[in-house]
Amino acid sequence: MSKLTLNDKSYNSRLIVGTGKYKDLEETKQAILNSGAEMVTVAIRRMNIGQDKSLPNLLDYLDPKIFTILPNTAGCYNAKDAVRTCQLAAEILEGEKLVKLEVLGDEKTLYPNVTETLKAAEQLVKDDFKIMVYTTDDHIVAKELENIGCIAIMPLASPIGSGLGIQNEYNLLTIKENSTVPIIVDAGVGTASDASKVMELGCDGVLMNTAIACAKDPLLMATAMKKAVESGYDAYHAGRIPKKFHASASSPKEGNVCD
Amino acid sequence: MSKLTLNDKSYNSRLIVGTGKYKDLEETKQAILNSGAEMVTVAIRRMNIGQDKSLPNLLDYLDPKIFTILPNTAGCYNAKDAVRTCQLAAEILEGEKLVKLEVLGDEKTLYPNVTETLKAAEQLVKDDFKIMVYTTDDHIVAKELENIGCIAIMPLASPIGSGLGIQNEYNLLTIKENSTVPIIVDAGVGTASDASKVMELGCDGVLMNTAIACAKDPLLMATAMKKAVESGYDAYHAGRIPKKFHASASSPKEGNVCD
Amino acid sequence: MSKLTLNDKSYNSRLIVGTGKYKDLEETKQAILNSGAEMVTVAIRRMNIGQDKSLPNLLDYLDPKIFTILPNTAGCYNAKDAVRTCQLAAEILEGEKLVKLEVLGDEKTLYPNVTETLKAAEQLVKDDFKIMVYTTDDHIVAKELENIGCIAIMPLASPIGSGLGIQNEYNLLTIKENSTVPIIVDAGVGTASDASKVMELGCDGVLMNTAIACAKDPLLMATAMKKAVESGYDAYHAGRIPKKFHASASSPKEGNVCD
Amino acid sequence: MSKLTLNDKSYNSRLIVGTGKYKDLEETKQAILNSGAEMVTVAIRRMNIGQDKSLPNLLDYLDPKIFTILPNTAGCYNAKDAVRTCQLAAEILEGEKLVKLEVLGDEKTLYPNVTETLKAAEQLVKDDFKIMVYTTDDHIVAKELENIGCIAIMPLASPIGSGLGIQNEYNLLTIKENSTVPIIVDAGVGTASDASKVMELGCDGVLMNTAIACAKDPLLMATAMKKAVESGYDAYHAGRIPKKFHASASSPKEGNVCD
Amino acid sequence: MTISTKMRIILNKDVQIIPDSISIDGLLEHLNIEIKYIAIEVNETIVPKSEYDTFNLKENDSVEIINAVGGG
Amino acid sequence: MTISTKMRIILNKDVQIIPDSISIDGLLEHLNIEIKYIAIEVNETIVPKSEYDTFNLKENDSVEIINAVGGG
Amino acid sequence: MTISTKMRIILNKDVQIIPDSISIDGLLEHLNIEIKYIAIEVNETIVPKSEYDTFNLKENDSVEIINAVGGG
Amino acid sequence: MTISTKMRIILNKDVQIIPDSISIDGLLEHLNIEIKYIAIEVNETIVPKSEYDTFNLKENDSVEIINAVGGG
Repeated sequence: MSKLTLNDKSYNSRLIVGTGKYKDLEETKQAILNSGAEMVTVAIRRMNIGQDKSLPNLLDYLDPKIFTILPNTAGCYNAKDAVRTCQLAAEILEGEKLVKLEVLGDEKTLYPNVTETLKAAEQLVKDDFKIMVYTTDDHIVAKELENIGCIAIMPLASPIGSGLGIQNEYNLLTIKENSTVPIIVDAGVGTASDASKVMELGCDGVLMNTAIACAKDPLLMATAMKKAVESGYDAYHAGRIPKKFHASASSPKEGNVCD
Repeated sequence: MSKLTLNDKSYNSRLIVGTGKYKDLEETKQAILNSGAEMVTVAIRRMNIGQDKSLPNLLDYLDPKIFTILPNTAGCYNAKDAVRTCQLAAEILEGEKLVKLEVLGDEKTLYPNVTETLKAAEQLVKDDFKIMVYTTDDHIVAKELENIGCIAIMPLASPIGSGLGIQNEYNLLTIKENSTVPIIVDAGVGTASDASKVMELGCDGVLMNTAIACAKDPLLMATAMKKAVESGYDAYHAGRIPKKFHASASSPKEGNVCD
Repeated sequence: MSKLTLNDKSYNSRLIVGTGKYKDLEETKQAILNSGAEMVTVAIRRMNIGQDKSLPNLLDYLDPKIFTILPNTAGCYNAKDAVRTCQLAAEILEGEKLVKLEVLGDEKTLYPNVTETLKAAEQLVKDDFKIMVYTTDDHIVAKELENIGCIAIMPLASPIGSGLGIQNEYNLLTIKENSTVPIIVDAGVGTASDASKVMELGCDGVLMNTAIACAKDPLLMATAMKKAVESGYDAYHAGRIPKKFHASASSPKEGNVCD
Repeated sequence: MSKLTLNDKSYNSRLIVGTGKYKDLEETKQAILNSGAEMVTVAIRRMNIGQDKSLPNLLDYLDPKIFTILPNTAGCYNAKDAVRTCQLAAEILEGEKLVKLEVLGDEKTLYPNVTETLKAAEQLVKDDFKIMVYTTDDHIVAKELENIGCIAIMPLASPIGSGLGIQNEYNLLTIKENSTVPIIVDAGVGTASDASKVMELGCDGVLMNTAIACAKDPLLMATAMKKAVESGYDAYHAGRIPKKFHASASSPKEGNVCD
Repeated sequence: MTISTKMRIILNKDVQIIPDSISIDGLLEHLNIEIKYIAIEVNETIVPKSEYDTFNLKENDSVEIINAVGGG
Repeated sequence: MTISTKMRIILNKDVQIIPDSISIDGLLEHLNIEIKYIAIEVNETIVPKSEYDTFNLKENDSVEIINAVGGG
Repeated sequence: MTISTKMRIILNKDVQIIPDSISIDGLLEHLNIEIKYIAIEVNETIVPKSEYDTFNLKENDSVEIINAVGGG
Repeated sequence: MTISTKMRIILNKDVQIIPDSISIDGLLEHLNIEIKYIAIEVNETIVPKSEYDTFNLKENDSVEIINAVGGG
């Protein structure tokens, strides 16, 4: 598998994973190690002041010197909140300006609000942020985001946490066909074959959280997803056989003892 | 991945590959090594007498002491021919009686002829053959074949060499649900995600030939298929998340700085 | 819509409906009238002797002089029972020998048992029955049944009463491609578009019962199904547009005021 | 089928058809009559001055007193052009302000440009236009368009003229679930069952042009589409049976002569 | 029919006591069942309608009266 | 119309030589186009039908005559 | 720290009584929070880490201490 | 092998002229085929490897030499 370059850094893994919804930080770390991910997303939240200080912090488990930390703007429903969240993230991460921008449309579907997302992206580019942007599978909007200066486009496969897999292959293919920045499918993957299919479309990577964290056995699913992304990438580059309406024998006709 | 036991031997790999349609024997061997397969299918044919004796033979490349050789009855359209072919296979392989039985219905679709397949299976069981049987996705026929004494049922995903992937998930699930012998999906796989999906249905293994041998890069596709089968197996055992019509956030609502 | 000829009689309707599972005989009749069906299936059962004689009988509602009565062998799990049921049906219907043969494999899936179905068909043809036969979507078995002398092949779309629609388009297309007798898809239709799709594959008719009788509003669903079968038939014969990966404008480019 | 109300007028037909791509105006009119459509779309273009004056004009064939004429903005790639086209349409149609707004993103996919579409809609609402708006299957954008004052939302099933049918059922269902104005699926329908499926999702209508005009037999396809839309509407309101993994017999178990 | 002794038959799987040596015609009349769209088996063999008047039932005969019902 | 000098306008993107200072009504008559289901723009501005008789065209005016055609 | 009067601030949306005119450094020490991977806003404005020692809090300031948590 | 008369057999569907009354061993040696992973049928009956040295071919025997080849 060739390396994936994002923000001038190259990665062996094309799987980016979230850090939410795990039983505890130990399981979080183990799952991430199994997944082979080198970039992990985090959310930006008020510190729980009451919290027992002996409790370790997420970034003690996932050393930013080892993992690329990708702070997201989850929970933001307008451009202003998303921009503020990115500024807080940069302050938290000592000036690192790589962010995952997501501006959502409603709480029920967590579907992107593309107009607010475009607004936020324009502002953040001015502030020198490196934006990986969660968006719909609309390739016209995807191109606008690329033109604004986003460094990666992250269209959804289906709603966040739904596990519905790819809803619209056509749109993902069209986004890939028209873009010059990496396309990383974010949200909706439910199981291994969903991840392979994303890569078989020629996409550059996959981001997931729920599919691993909420599986019955998160550590095993993390292993499955690592292999799934690699197998899909390899299959795409190996050049699959065409689909044919009729059969084609694998054994030779010549020398058939039954003739 | 747990081991798969067939004919009292256990295997680390759940991928069985064919040896047809490759450029040459060198490519055949390399692809098989990349696939991790420990069992390979071969066809039984008249020797090409004219052939230059310096040309090596398939079994010089794939040592039966290392690989389990699974001779098939490809090209047989009735029970009699299939039984004769199995007897020749046993003679060629010094008494080994493990065979892949396939009795086909027509040359255009290579779809199984289940009535002749049942006849052949009954005869071969009497002759002490260990039968892995290629059949349709009809679970009633699959159960008859199991009751006759076949040691593995090999339903098709779609026509041999078509690359159409799984045509009828419902039927494959029903076969698996009702059987007590290994279910190994044979024929129709086109790309990596097809193989993962087969395993995600809970099947015990996959057999393929064209998908690897006829890919633009057979060696890379072989690697892809190895990972695909493993990822599908792991995902099935990890317990995937349920599909939900609505979204579910991966980041916590508590402490949202935007509230 | 051209006429469909079965057993030397031609029909304007290509929808055959069952008479089971309705609230009462009045609803049964109304639904059948709305469906436009001219052939209806009935089951053969012991008379309920206790029954109040004032209660009308099914065939008082569906006059065999108006509707073609198609007795089925539902509930039979072997050839012998199916043959006996057909003989009883002929006696009940004063010598009429048109029957719907179905020999099932198990109670849970009601999937056909093709070996017993073939046996029964051979016997019934000897006894001069005109057989419309329920079978799997295995085109090799379908052809054997045709060769035996069945007058119509009735492959399932999916399990009886499941409402899963067409599970395997490829197999239905192959059956149609290889047969010279009418192909009438029986079982599995859930809603109107399922019925249209069956006809769009080029099949000659559809048989359904549960989809209508168990809909919230059976009379309205009957109307829907009548139109669905006609629309699918017309669409097939009108020659649909090919599927294209890219768009194609409906409005002319010439004279565009925006240029 | 209940009536569909648009711009204070109610319609018996829920099928809206385009007038492009037909062999001639006679075929256009015949197809529209067969389709039962009461509203037809037209494009706004420079008059072909050279044209022989004896040639009749589209609106001589489709009398605006009989058909509701829905002028579209096909060919516009920005808000300004779309607004101008609507003003020309109103002038042509003696002040009628019902329009189909479409602002496209590129010539290859004809996919909507939602940001320009929103801009145009805001302007046109100020100018008292009644807007039926072609858009993507993004329900957040759909709701914005509804809030701006569009009287009908017209999401695509798949690209204009592609015949790919519904690409994303989930999104169409979500749009319908969240909207209070009619949802009329526009573009992508290829054959009858595609149209029934749109209606089975609970949508209020369908708009198509290529599927009819470019069928081998446009007049027959028009008839098919009329029935398809009606059957889908009826099936949705009749309440389809649930999909079940297992079978359910249509004939009674009681009195089985085979027991 | 004049006073007569009774006999026992199995009718559609249930025991029934009916007039002795009655014909099928008689049985149907006794049960008030119209001869229309039915089939009758006696001891697993179909009796054609033409023989209903002449075919007399015996003690312990197993009789099945079969008809068409709603089914799919 | 009496003999008159001519002028040059751009009509639907093509050059046309037409009678001098002609009204839109006159132009349509000249072109033998019926005033029905059309719109006219002069220099990118729509001229309402009510003004066709009074609106006189000038040298180099860009005139567009627009109508409805088949479209989807 | 010597005896001092107290003041009231809003800390992460809750009222807190803390030593008067304390610096952000002081506050963090007071709360026993390590200056690592955090951000602080006072009255909706981010205070850079470089100013924690010099930036003194006032009565009724709204202070937010923010960090990174698990999220997808 | 000493000078000898020849005979005609059908070998894998083709006519072959080979030394008279040769054994299967002899034939394989003659054809330079190694006795490894092959099966031999003479007149549609499999000859076990143990009999290759003793089994002599006759004029017009139909001999098939079969092996394993690539297949799926």
